[in-house]
Parts: sequence; C-alpha cells; structure tokens
Amino acid sequence: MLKLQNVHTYYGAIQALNDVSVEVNKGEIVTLIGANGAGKTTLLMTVCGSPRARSGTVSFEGEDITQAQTHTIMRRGIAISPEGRRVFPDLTVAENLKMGGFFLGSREIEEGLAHVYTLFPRLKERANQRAGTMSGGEQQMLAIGRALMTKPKLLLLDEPTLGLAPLIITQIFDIIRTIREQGVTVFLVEQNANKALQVADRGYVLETGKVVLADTGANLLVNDQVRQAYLGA
Amino acid sequence: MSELIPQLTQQLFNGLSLGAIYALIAIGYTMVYGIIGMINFAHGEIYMIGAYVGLVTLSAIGVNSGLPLPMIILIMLVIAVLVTGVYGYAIEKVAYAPLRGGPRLVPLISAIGMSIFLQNWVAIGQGARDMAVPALVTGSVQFQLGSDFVITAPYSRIMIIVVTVLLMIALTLFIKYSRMGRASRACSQDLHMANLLGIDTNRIISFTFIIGAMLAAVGGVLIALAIGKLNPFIGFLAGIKAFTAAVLGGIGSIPGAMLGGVLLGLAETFAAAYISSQYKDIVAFGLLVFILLFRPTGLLGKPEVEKV
Amino acid sequence: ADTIKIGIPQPMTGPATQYGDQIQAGALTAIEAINAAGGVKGQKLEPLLIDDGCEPKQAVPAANRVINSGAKFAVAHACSGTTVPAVNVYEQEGIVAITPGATSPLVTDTIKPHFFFRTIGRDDQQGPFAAGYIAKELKPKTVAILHDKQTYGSGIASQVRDTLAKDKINVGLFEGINVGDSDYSAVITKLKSLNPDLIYFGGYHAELGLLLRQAREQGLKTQFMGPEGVANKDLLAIAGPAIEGLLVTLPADFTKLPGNEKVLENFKTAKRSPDGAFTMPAYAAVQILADSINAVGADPVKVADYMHANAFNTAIGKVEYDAKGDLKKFEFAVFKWDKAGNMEQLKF
Amino acid sequence: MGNNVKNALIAAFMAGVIIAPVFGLQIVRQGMQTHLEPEWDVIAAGVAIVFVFQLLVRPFFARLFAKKAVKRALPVLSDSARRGMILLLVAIAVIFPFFTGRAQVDIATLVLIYIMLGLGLNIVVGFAGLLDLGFVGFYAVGAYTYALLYHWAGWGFWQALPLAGAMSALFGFVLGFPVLRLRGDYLAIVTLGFGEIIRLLLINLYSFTGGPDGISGIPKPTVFGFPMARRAAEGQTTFHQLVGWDFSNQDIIVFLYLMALCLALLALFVSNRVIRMPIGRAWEALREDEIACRSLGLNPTRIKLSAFTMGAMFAGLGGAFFAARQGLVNPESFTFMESALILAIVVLGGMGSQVGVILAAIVLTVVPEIAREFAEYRMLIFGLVMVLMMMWRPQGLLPVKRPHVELKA
Amino acid sequence: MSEVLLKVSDLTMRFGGLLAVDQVAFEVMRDEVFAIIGPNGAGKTTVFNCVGGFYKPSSGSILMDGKTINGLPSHKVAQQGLVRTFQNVRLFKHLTVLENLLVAQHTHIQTGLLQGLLKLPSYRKSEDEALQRAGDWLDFMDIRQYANREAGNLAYGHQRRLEIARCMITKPRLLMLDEPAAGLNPQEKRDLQKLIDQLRKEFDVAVLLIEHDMSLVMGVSDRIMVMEHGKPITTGLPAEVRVDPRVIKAYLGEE
Ligand SMILES: Nc1ncnc2c1ncn2[C@@H]1O[C@H](COP(=O)(O)OP(=O)(O)OP(=O)(O)O)[C@@H](O)[C@H]1O
Ligand SMILES: Nc1ncnc2c1ncn2[C@@H]1O[C@H](COP(=O)(O)OP(=O)(O)OP(=O)(O)O)[C@@H](O)[C@H]1O
Ligand SMILES: CC(C)C[C@H](N)C(=O)O
Ligand SMILES: [Mg+2]
Ligand SMILES: [Mg+2]
Repeated sequence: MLKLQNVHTYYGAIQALNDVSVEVNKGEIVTLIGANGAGKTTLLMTVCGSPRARSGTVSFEGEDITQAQTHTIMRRGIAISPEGRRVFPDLTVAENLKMGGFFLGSREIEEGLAHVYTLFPRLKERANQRAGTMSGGEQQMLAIGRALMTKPKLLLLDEPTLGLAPLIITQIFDIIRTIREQGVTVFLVEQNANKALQVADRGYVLETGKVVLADTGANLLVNDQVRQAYLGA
Repeated sequence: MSELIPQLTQQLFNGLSLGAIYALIAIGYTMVYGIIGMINFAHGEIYMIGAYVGLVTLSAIGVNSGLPLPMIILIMLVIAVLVTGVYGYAIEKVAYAPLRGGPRLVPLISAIGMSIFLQNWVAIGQGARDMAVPALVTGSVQFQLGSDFVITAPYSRIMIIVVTVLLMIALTLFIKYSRMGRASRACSQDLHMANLLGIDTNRIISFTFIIGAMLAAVGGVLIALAIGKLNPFIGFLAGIKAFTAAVLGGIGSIPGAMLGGVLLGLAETFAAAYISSQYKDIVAFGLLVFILLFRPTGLLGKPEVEKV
Repeated sequence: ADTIKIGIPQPMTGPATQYGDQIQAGALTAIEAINAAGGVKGQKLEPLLIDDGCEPKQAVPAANRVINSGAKFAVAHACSGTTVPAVNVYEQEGIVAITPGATSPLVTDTIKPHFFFRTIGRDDQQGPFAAGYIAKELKPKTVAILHDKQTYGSGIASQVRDTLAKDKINVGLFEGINVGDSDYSAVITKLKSLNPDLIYFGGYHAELGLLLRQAREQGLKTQFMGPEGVANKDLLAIAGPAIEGLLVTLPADFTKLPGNEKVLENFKTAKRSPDGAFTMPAYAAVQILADSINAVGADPVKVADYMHANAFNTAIGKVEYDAKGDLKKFEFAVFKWDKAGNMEQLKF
Repeated sequence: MGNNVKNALIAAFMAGVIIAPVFGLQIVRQGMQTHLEPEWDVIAAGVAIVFVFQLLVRPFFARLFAKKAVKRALPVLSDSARRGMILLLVAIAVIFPFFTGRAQVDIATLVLIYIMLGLGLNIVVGFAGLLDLGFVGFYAVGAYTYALLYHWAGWGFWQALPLAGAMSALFGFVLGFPVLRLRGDYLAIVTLGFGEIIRLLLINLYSFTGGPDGISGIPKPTVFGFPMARRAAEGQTTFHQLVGWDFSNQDIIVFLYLMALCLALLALFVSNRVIRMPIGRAWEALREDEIACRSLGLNPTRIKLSAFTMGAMFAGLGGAFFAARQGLVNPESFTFMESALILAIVVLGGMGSQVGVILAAIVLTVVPEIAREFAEYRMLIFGLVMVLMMMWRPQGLLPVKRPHVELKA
Repeated sequence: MSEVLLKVSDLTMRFGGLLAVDQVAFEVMRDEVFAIIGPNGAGKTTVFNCVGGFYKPSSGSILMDGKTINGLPSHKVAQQGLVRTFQNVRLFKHLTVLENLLVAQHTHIQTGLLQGLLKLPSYRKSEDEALQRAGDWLDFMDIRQYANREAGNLAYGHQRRLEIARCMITKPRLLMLDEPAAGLNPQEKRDLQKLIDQLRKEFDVAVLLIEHDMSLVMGVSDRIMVMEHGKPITTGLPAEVRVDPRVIKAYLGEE
C-alpha cells in the first residue's frame, strides 16, 4: 500500500534519511523504532511530502506521490497524528475534530464525532474548551481523535502515547488494534518499543537515518540488539 | 444650554459614521491578519484603489445616465469589488506568497514596499492630485430635538453605517460557522498542520486576501461617495487608522474591528468637538495605549494565555 | 557659450501640483521668450525642473539638487512649508532664489536672507488686508477661524485673528485641523452650534473643499473666506456647488495690468494659460533674474546686490526690494466665487 | 504546455483588470464633471507583456533558478570575514569624501545617519525581538532636544549632544515601562502610537516647538569651538579664518560627514560589544522564549527596557546630529514612513546583522536618490525595490553567524 | 532533613466553571523527591503553574521556607530558588548550549554596562567564572561535546538534560520537573533516574516531579501524591501508592 524506495531526505544541508526503503501493506500495523534523532519523524513526514524526498520514490496505492503536494497526498486517505500534537490552540475541541473531517459530509462528521467521543469521553466533556488550554495528555487524545475523524486508509501515528497516563496508553494500543480490524492500515512510531512491537505485525529499526533491521514484531521483540538498545533489557 | 443634547446627538452620529468608515476598512485588515498573522500595510491602498475604480466606473456610466441611483451604486460596487479582488489576489501571489515561512518581519516590509508602490502606481496612472467625486447620494435625514439645532444625518453616511454593520454580521457568521471560516482560522494557527489535513492552504490564503480586498473596495466606493475627494495617498492614513482600530478591538476579531473602529471614531469626534481638532489624534492614540495597558490583547481579542 | 541654469524646484506631485504647474507655466514662458530674443548676454537660460512635492521633508533635498546641478539661480518653491527650510540652503550656498508663491513672513523673517527674494506679497499684508475687508465690509459679530496647522495656513490664520482682535471683532474659535483627514463633521457641528457670521480658513484648497462640502451637507450656511492658497479649479471640483459665495484674497489680476500685452502674447505663442495667481509672479521672477544678469553678469553675489539696489519693470508691475528680499509694495484683492465656478473681483 | 498557455491567459487577463482602471481609463475632469479617456493601447500592451512573460520568460527563469537554488545556500558571513569587512568599509568610508563631489558626500552623510538609526533599531528589533514601529519618535526627541536647547538656551551642538542621547533614552525608558509587557503586534501598534503622539505634540505645542514650522537656523557643530560658516556671529572667529583657508562649503560637508562617521562607528562599536555581553545574551534569550526566561528568574520588563532605552539613545544621538546638519527641524521629518524605512533597513540587513544594516542603509538611501532621475517614478521604483529585495533576500542582505562565546575543549 | 521546604495548602485554581485544582495541599521536605501523578487532566501541571507563579491561584497559600510566594510574578518566584522544566522542552533553541547556561546565570552576574563595553578586568573575571560554571555543568551532564551547538539541534534526550542543567545552574533549592521522561527511550529514562538521584545528593536540592512513567516515579520518589479531577486522592510512599486500589482504578490500570 505504502512504499518508500531508496529515499533520501534532507533539511537544508542536513541529511535526515539515508537510502531508506520501507513497505507497509494493506491492513498491517507497522512500527518504526529508533533512538532520538534517528529520523523516525522525518520518515513519516516524508510520506506526507513535507519535507519532500530529495531522491528515491514514495508511492501510495501504486501511485507515485514523491513530488505531490502535501494536501493532495493527505486527501488520498492518509491521516497523521503528528509529533508535538499540533492541535489548533484557539479552536475548540469540537472544531479541531471537525477540521479533521474537513472533506466529509455533515452526516459523516456527526458519526465521526460520536465515534471519537466514545473513544475519549474526556473530549466530549470538553467539546467547547479551547484546545490550547487542554492538558498535555488531553491534547494528545485530541490529536489522535482528529486523525481518526477522516476515516483514513492509512493512519500515521508519531509517538501517540507521549504524555499519556498508563491507563490511557493501554487504551490507545487497544484502539490501534480495533481500527486495524476495521481495515485501517497503521504506521506507528513509538519510543515505547515494547508495547509497539507487541501490537505490530512488522517493525523497522532506524538508526541515524538508515534502516538497520526489519522483521516481524515478534522477532524484533526477542532480538538481542533491539532488546539492548530499545527495550532497556 | 438646551442645545447640548442635540449637539451631542449630532456628534454621536458624526462619531458613529466616522467609526463605521474605520471599521469597514479595519474588518478587512483584521481578517487578513487573523489568517496569516501578517500586518498587510497595503490594505489601505486597496481601499484607495477601490475608490478609484468606483470613480472610473461612475465616470464611465456618467452622472446623468438616467439609471436609477441604487443601480449606479450597485454597479460601482460590483466592478470595484471585482477589480480589487484581482488586485488582492495578485498582490498576495507576487509580494507575499514567496515570503511565506521566512522571518516574520519580511512580509511586513514587503507590504510597506507594496504600499508605496501602489500609491505611486495610481499617482502615475491617474495623476497625483485630488480627484473630486460627484455628490451622488445627496440629502439627509433631519430632525430637531427640542431646540432649534437641526440634527442632520446625510444618507451617504447612513449608508456606510448600515453596510458596515451588515458586512460585519455576515462575516462574523461566516468565519465562525462556515467550513471555510473554520479552515481559515485553523490556517492562522498552524498552516502546516492544516496542510497535513489535506487543506490547500494557498487557496485559503488567496481567498482571504480576495475577501479582504473586496471589503476594502466596498469601503472605498462608499466613502468616496460620502466624502467626495480622492487622491492616491488617502489609503495610507486610512490604513493606519483602520489598523489602529483593528488592534484596539483585538487583532483577528471581526466584531472587535467594528468596536475598535467605532470607538476610535467616537474618540476622535468627541475630542475634536470638546477639546480641539488639534488634539483629536493624540486622544485617539492615547486611548489606544490606555486600553491596551488594561487589555493587552485588545477589547475583544482572546487573552493570550499561553499554557505552559 | 554655456547656458545659465535656473532651477525650478516646485511641486510636481501631490496636492499642490496645481500651483507648481502655474509657476512652471510662468517661468518657462518667460525663459522661452527671453531665449527667443537671444538670451541673456548671449547665453541661453536653461530651466531645471525639480519636484519638491510641497512637502517640507523634500525641501532641503530639492534645494540641494538645484545646487548640485550647478544652477546659481532659482525660481523656488511655491509653498511656504518648503521654502522656509530651503531658504537656509540657498543663503548658505549663495544661490539667488526668488519665490513667486510662498507668502509666509517666516520665509524672510527668521534668517533675514541676502540671497532670497519674492515676487509675491507677505501674509502680514494679505492677512490684515483680508481682516480689514472683513471688518469694514462684512462687519460680523463672531468669526470662526480654522487652519491646517502648516506654516502657511496657520501663519495667515493667526494674522487674520490678530488683526480682527485689534478691530474688536470676536473670534469665537481658532482651531487647527488635520491635512489629509477626510471627515471634518465634528468641527462642523461645533461651528454649527457656535453659529458664527464668517468662517475664515487658512490653508490650501483640498481641506477647504471638504469643509465647504461637508458644511453644506450638515446645513451650515455660513459665509466662508480664505487666502490665495485655496483658490483654484481643484477647489471647485471638490466643493462642487458648495463653492458659491466663497470669498478669497488673491494677488490682483495681473493679466489686466496695462503694459502686459507683450507678456500675454508670449503666453499665447507658448500655448500656456496666463491664468492662476502665481503664473505672472513666476514670469516676473525670471524677468528680474534676467535683467540683473544682463546688468552685472552671472555672478550670484553681484546679482543679489544688484537686486537689492534697483527697481524692475515686470509682469507684476514695478518691483523694488527691501533688505531681506521682500517686495516694498504688493497688492491683494478680494474675489467672490459664483455657483458656476467663476471669480469676480470685489471693489474694496 | 497547454496548461502553461491557460495560466498565461489567466495572468494576462488579470493584468488587464489591474491596468485598465489605473492606466487604461484616464479620469479627465471638466469643471465639476468627470469623464473617461480610454487608452486601449496601454491596456493591450500591458496584457501582451504579461502574457509573454508568463508564457516564456518565467518558465525559463524558473528552470534557471530551480537548478541553482538547491545548491547555493545563503553565504553566511563568518566572524573573521565580518571583522575584515567592517575594517574595509571603515577604511573606504574615511577616505571616501576626499575623492568625490559634494553631492555624493551629502548622500553619504545621510547614509551614515541611517546606519546609526538602523543600528539603534537593530538592538530593539534584531537583538531583542521587539517590533518597534515608532522608533522615529526617539529620533525626533533627540533632534528637538538640540533644537530647543539651542533655541531657548543657546546651547551648542557639543553641549547638547549627550543630553539629546540621554533625553531620548529617558523617553524610551518612560514610554517603554508600561507597554513592554505587550506582545508582538500589540507592542508594534502602541509604539507606532507613541511615535505619532510625539510628532503630533511637536506640531501642536506651537509656542514651544514652533509647531509645523519647527525650529530653524540651528548652528552646525563647531570645530573645537570655531564655527564653520561663511559669516561668524559677532566676536567669533570662523574655522576657515582660523586656519586661513578660503571659505568653501565643501569643507563643511566633509566635516559633517566625518562627524557622522564617528557617531556611526560609536554605534557600531557599542552594539557590537553589547551583544556579546550578558545583557545581549539576555535579549536574545528573551526573544526566543519569554516564559523560559521568567522561569530562570530573568525579569523580562527590565531586560526589554534596557534594549528599548539603548536603541532610543542612538536614535537621540542621530536626531541631534540630523538637526545640526539640516539646520532645521520640523515634525514632517518624523513621520511613520521614516520609522518604516529604518525598520526596512534592519530587516533587509538581516535581522541582528550589523554589516547587513550598513549595506541596507546604503541601498535604501542611495536607491531613492538615484531614482530621482526618474522623476515621478522615484517612489514607485523605491517601493518595488523594497518588495524585490525581500523576495531576493528574505534572510537579509548579509546574514551573519550569531557571534557567540565558545567553550574551549 | 525533615524540614519543610515548600508548603502548599488549600490550593484551588478555577478556569471558568472548571475546577482544575481543588483544595490541594502537600509539603515538600528539604532533599526530598516528591512526585505528583494522576490521570491526564488531573491538574498536575496546573499545580506547577500556580507554584511557579505562572498562574495566579484562585485561592490557597504557597509558602517557600516559611515565606509566602503566591502572587509573585514567575521571575520573582524563580529568584526564590524554585525553578522548573516544562512539559514541552523550552530551550533557547537558537542559542548554543553554552549560551543557554550563561543566560541562566544572568541573575548572578553583576557587571555594569561600562565595564562590559570597555572589557574591564572585573568584567572579564565574572565572564570567566560564568563560563567555568557552565563548563562544570556540561561535564556533569555529560554533554560537553555539544557545548557550541545550537540547542535546538540536540537530540531530544540531550535537550532534556540541558534543560535540567539550565535549571541547576541557577542554584535552586527546589527543582520542579514536568514529565522529564516523556519522549525518552528506556535507556535514557534510566540515565535520568540516576541523574535525579545524584542531583539531590550532591546539590542539596529538593525535587518536585510530575511523571507518567511508573518505573521512574517508583524508583526515584520518596513520596508520591496522586491526583484525580483536581483533588489529591492519596499521598504516600511508592510502595503504598502502587497497590492502592483507588490509584489502580483511576490511573494505573490492571497490569
Ligand atoms: N526542521 C529541521 N531542520 C533541521 N534538522 C532537523 C529538522 N527536523 C529534524 N532535524 C534533524 O533530523 C534528524 C532526524 O530527526 P527526526 O525528528 O526525524 O528524529 P526522530 O527519530 O523523530 O527523533 P525523536 O525520537 O526525538 O522524535 C535529527 O538529527 C534532527 O536534528
Ligand atoms: N488555561 C486553562 N483554561 C481552561 N482550562 C484549563 C487551562 N489550563 C488547564 N485547564 C484544564 O485543567 C485541567 C488540568 O490541566 P493540567 O494541565 O493541570 O493537567 P495535567 O494533570 O498536567 O495533565 P497531563 O498529564 O495530561 O499533562 C485540564 O482538564 C485542562 O483542560
Ligand atoms: C502656492 C501657494 C498656494 C503657496 C502659499 N502662498 C504658501 O505660502 O504656502
Ligand atoms: Mg520524532
Ligand atoms: Mg501536564
């Protein structure tokens, strides 16, 4: 479904991705782990076309989207819960969610809202609070909720559990499993490698912009190298 | 002093109509600001161009064409709005869009440059001296309040007040409740994120500029009709005043721009009436400073609580 | 032989362009006529047109440009606001300059120049003259005076005020308004309640035009009066029919001056209009420069001395200078506008 | 290609709409009426030019730039290059007046005044990140301080200069105190308001400031007490008499130029030092993150105030010099446009870059002078240059690497 | 040891109709690591903001060393020796790492403008000392090799360390850390835990900690307060809190 081939991405002169090839198949949960600054976020953002890959190709559902504009890429059915949450601080919670479903009809928006509200009751309670004043964790829920609004084919999650309470973290991974069952493909970046690998079908390990390991989630969980570097064993 | 009340009423009307003028321009200002967080110093010039286009249209029609008056005004407005819409679009594309994402002050300087450019563009095209606009809308509502002081409310001024209020309401509703309005607010807060939601942010920005320019044009035409004098440099002062009004009301807030404009108009009028014309601008700016000291984000601006 | 350069720094942009045009018309016509007749001492006069925009800010740069272009003579600045700063430059540099427009006393009073002259009267002649007319002919009980807070406008307004005060006429209001504002309704309402018998405005036409228009709109029918700076076609355009009855003081109509037939002829050949208050004074300025150079050569120091010492016959009549370059005699007259925009000289 | 044609057509159509009401349809007045004189050829020409440009020229340039832009990152001046550059500029500046005409020296003096103002504002906007749109107010205070001291008390330039600086600094301090807690654009408008209030007061306090006429006849600086003038006042010896030269205006011009150079160098030195000092670091930190600063115990108001005051002081010094050079001050010289121009210098220079400010001051002063040749197109060109400069160099003419202390290994 | 350093009583913070913090009271002892945990939106960060002077509490009192500090602006609070880190790292991104540490010493450096302009010896001496201290902290945090880099370019974990160093260099008595482990990988979390221990021991500083990572909280804290809906539900030793059914239900979930 999503395919990156020999992608190189730069920020100005700084190279952040070096010859990365990654594949995500339909209906899979794929996770990406790696140390701080390895380029995980960059990889997700390259899929979205910002920054664009300087060389190599990114294709989605068989079509080359390497040079496409960000908004056209996203309208193909990709949604992202980005690093740093990036909720619209002065819009209310409800408005933020509606922004997520910008291109949907009003019926679908209502359904989407209802769905997100059942996942995160706190958001319903605070539907009219300005997003910027929500607590860190609440904003994280909002960012995930907003991404779910579009009913994406491919969901990109960049550290979705950052700043969440343990109880909610468990819940988030449950959600990831459920939506996969509903047919959504998930591409997940996590520091919490342990849990991420448990839900993931497959995983990639990124080190300073390069893919150094690729295997099934279960295999990576028991891989010595991974255990040492990322699982804290 | 039985004349005091009617006088006050007259001044109140004067203040309101002046305020409405400021507000009409300020709304456009605040809208553009609200979306891309940029002080568009060339906005006043768009207003000026709108006025010129109105005059050109009027001259083309001819004052004695036999068309009914509302029809003439409508044609003037429509053409002015269309032309300035194009101006707004082109200016944004040429002078601002290439600078997006750079340092914040760069577009500000570009806007100042654009403002100088446009003033002289018109000065060269249509001449730098004053143009007179024929008094099209004449007559006034007159009434007396007890004494023999006649309170006069010219139709041309009433028209401005009415149009401003209507536009403000329409625009507030639009921004607040429409999909497009919500999208433009989102763009103002995080352009990149809006982009990541599949929204063509360039379109939204162009759109905002076009709307802003159109509003300015409406202001230009109506004010030209009411005042009767134009020159290529009227936009600058009007722009500064409107900017002040927008800030006073809280940048980004449309009712705020209206409120700020009216307040500024009233302050100037009453200062001129009861202190001295000489000091009216000092009073106006003084008021601005004073209010901002107590409401650092303007009257209706959202308080800038930053969650830490 | 070389040419003799004459700088003509005048408003070519901005609201005072009208006046710049008049002065250019006068000066260029004179220069062309003189050149056609063989020039001055065999040398041709060469005009250098420079824009000062009637903005005080541009005055010094414009004057510097006169100097930097090598001119030693100038028909300088219409507006008092630009002339006052520029005089310093001409004086410092020893350039002989004549203004056909600037009427403010400050032009010559502050530094008592040796190199600077006028071919127009001073506001302390015009102001008292206007005030005299008001006191003797109009006999108002209360007068309101507005001005534009600029050198010229506020200057002449205070001249009128002071003279009226001497004549024991009540000045009920004396107030400055902003140039460039478009809405004066607050002041007008104030005037409406004061209800004076006459409103005098010191300033230029653009502001007066709006004042007239907005006053009539608010139903204020009081008689207005102004100085020569308001009287031109643009005023008519802005004020429209509201102009009817406006009184202005102007230099006398020099086109009617006997002996000017030749001058009018020259205007006709040049296809320029001799109308406008400053056209003939500008013509005269060039005449005076040419005569002096003819007499003593193109050395500005000598020319200045010569001008102080001699009398000239010009398009504005006989001209003589006092020690600081003011005319010993200059006449103003009162004119009244009718609805169609024509002016008629009143007897006084 | 088809798409290209379509775009070009649209652009050409828009050009028509833009040109028509301004150039194509001239309003002509006849008495109280107006009518139109269409100039179809102008419209047609405009439309044609835009069409061709969009269709052929632009794609060509786009291709050209696309190739280059990627490779060529902005050259950033290193520390030593910066020092060399400044030395070179100073050297040129010192010998410059002796090899050119007076017109050039005159403009150069103006440039130096703007350099000084630019460096002053650079402290406020570039270093401390406070958008000040009323900088010209402090310039006015400085100019009027000297003018008024001369007018009312007969002070000379050298006596008044320090006081002018101090007075502006005081104004900066007093005005800054209440408003510096405002953020971003709110601060901008309030400073704009202050600038305007100062100017309006100068106009309206007629009996004290001379109102719109201002104050004229302000003496030029003396050379060790000897005035440089054609004629000296009673009992004074002029400088040219003292040294036995013939009087020449060129000498005054050069002298003024050299003085302006000294003042500009002073401004350069101070702003260069101060940014390396604790207070300079605090400005930058505050610009980055006010909340973090507060959490570390830094008092934002105090720090902002110091920048504001110091910037104002330079404006004041510049103002006093301006008054002396012009021989006259009036409120007209201190309009908002002037603030905008100084701000443009700072931004075009590359915020926080001193060499950039110098270059930008040169560009933005010389361009309008050159453009005088084009008469009424002068300001049109100036505006256009401002826009184009911003597009060409959004990071500023000469962005420099921030000077920073390094920890030796 | 068991002297009270910070005493918060009856602290209440209301946002419109929302009681974000409701009658919270706790004490932090000298040298203690005191943690606040609780579900998202429980009001933990708000407590920090009130203590640090970023919000003005609706009611309640805050005493530092017996002196009341509520109502003081945040920079004054910081000058009392209470400094904090932020839930989202707030470094001076475009300053170098070293400069971040120099700025933090601003309140301790006392040199006049003139001394600085002329580089008088007294100025040089104080600058050298400031550099020295900054160097020491870089060594301590083990990030000396990044000293001359822009802070914003550091890896996240290093940014966290730098932020803590920046606090420590102001010589605080109470260090407040808001989710310092967020975004760190398990290895880095363990380093952080060591660091907190070490700080407390070597620098005589008390720590007030908000954190969702239980292994860190349990490992490093002396006492823990658990909040829910703005109210404290319990305060106690880690071992007690971990097994408290209310805490498990509201926050931890079944493992
Ligand atoms: N906007 C930017 N400009 C310059 N360099 C950047 C930018 N964003 C990221 N980088 C650099 O690119 C590299 C990869 O960063 P990236 O954010 O993708 O890492 P990451 O794996 O997501 O790390 P983390 O776990 O901290 O989120 C890092 O070295 C970082 O410094
Ligand atoms: N300025 C504000 N205006 C309105 N509500 C606010 C404001 N600040 C915080 N809140 C609300 O107060 C509650 C407490 O927020 P706080 O940030 O203290 O939570 P927290 O305990 O730190 O949560 P997290 O663990 O998610 O960071 C939240 O529900 C939040 O939405
Ligand atoms: C050209 C004139 C209107 C000038 C006017 N007399 C003045 O002194 O400013
Ligand atoms: Mg990341
Ligand atoms: Mg929190």
